[in-house]
Amino acid sequence: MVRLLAHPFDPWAEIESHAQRNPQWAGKFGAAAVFVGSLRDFNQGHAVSEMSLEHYPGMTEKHLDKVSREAAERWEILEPLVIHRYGQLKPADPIVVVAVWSAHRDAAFCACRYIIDELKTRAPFWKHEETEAGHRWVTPE
Amino acid sequence: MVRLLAHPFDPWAEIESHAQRNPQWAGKFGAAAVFVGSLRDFNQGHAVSEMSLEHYPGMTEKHLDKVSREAAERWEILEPLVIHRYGQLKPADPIVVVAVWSAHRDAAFCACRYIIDELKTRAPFWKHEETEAGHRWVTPE
Amino acid sequence: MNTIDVHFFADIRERFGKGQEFIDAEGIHCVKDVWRRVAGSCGGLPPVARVLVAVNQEYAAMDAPVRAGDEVAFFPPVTGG
Amino acid sequence: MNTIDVHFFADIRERFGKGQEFIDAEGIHCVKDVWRRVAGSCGGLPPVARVLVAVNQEYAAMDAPVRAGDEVAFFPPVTGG
Repeated sequence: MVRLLAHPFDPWAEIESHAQRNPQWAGKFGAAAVFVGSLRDFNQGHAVSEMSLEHYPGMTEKHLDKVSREAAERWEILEPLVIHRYGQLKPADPIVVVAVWSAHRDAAFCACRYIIDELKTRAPFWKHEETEAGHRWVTPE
Repeated sequence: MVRLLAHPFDPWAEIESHAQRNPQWAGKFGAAAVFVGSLRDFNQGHAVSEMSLEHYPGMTEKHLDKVSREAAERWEILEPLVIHRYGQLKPADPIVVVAVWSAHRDAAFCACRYIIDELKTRAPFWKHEETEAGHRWVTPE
Repeated sequence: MNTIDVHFFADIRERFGKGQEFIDAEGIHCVKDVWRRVAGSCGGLPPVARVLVAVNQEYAAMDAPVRAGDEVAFFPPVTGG
Repeated sequence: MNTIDVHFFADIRERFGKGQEFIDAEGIHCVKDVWRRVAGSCGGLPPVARVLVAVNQEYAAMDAPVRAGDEVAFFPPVTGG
């Protein structure tokens, strides 16, 4: 399941409700691997006071759906949960959640890592920071 | 922080309270990598109705503290959270949580994986299952 | 529909001063044709080598074919997650 | 304190029929001596190669030194997590 949110969210509560929405999963998975990315108050040499996240509506969902499907083809996993913020963010706000459930931990870890890596390098999001030194578009590290 | 629990627990709520107990962390980490292991209702060919987890009090805590410290020496991370159940468990009960916060995702993932792998292969826990075919000590796969 | 729907994002959107432009498909064969057409009206663009392209919301190369009705997007390297 | 505190876990505990035993440190030099002493009173033990050992709550080998006051534990391969 892929969700894009314009408002702050609680990653751990979202993970819990996703598992509860799938009661047939109970007892079937032995492993959950989760990545949560959040906004640091310091980046590439400057204090960050605010960030806005632009994205490409339509392409973003397509891309994240595709990456989730690819992960489910490569590893034996249940349907991943991918949530990503857009719009205005404050430091410490969660930006992204990737949660993967599986019978086994190696599949869960590998699929989680695959999805977040593909998301970071290919999903059409762009960060624009307000820093003590002015505003700037973030460039990939 | 290492905790051993004799009662069922909510892994996501525990992770959230750990971060809340460390308000000075807010905005300092950009990544959290989490592993949650839970009891499947099927293992090594048999339906499992109940499990008891025996451990070596004292050595378990020492071992998990040491592994957490080693992870913090190898990767730039904040203090990991490790929670492990013992005693009587039912299918779908969470068994273990490893949560690692870091400025960067690679450190968070690697440290999380290191801790759970060391825990699985070295921490003195032993699983005893009740299955449809009787009870048995679980052997490593 | 004899137009191509062109989108710009992030600093490229800012340089163009708009997020979207419809262009006439006449004379357009590939992405590079679209870029030349829209860039004509804009100074100070980043080097083409740093521009990413999507055609109909899938990544594409500068020489990928484009025809009337397509959606073409230009954007800088992505920084999500 | 002239004794050694010996612990058993999991199936090894079950075979010994107890989780703990104190033995006289007299004549004990290494883990293997401890094992021989306690195993003497017990049939049907797993082969030594499958038994893991901790001395004072740290993993140790069968030939690790042991003296009075030490805590020695015998257990099967672990299955936590």
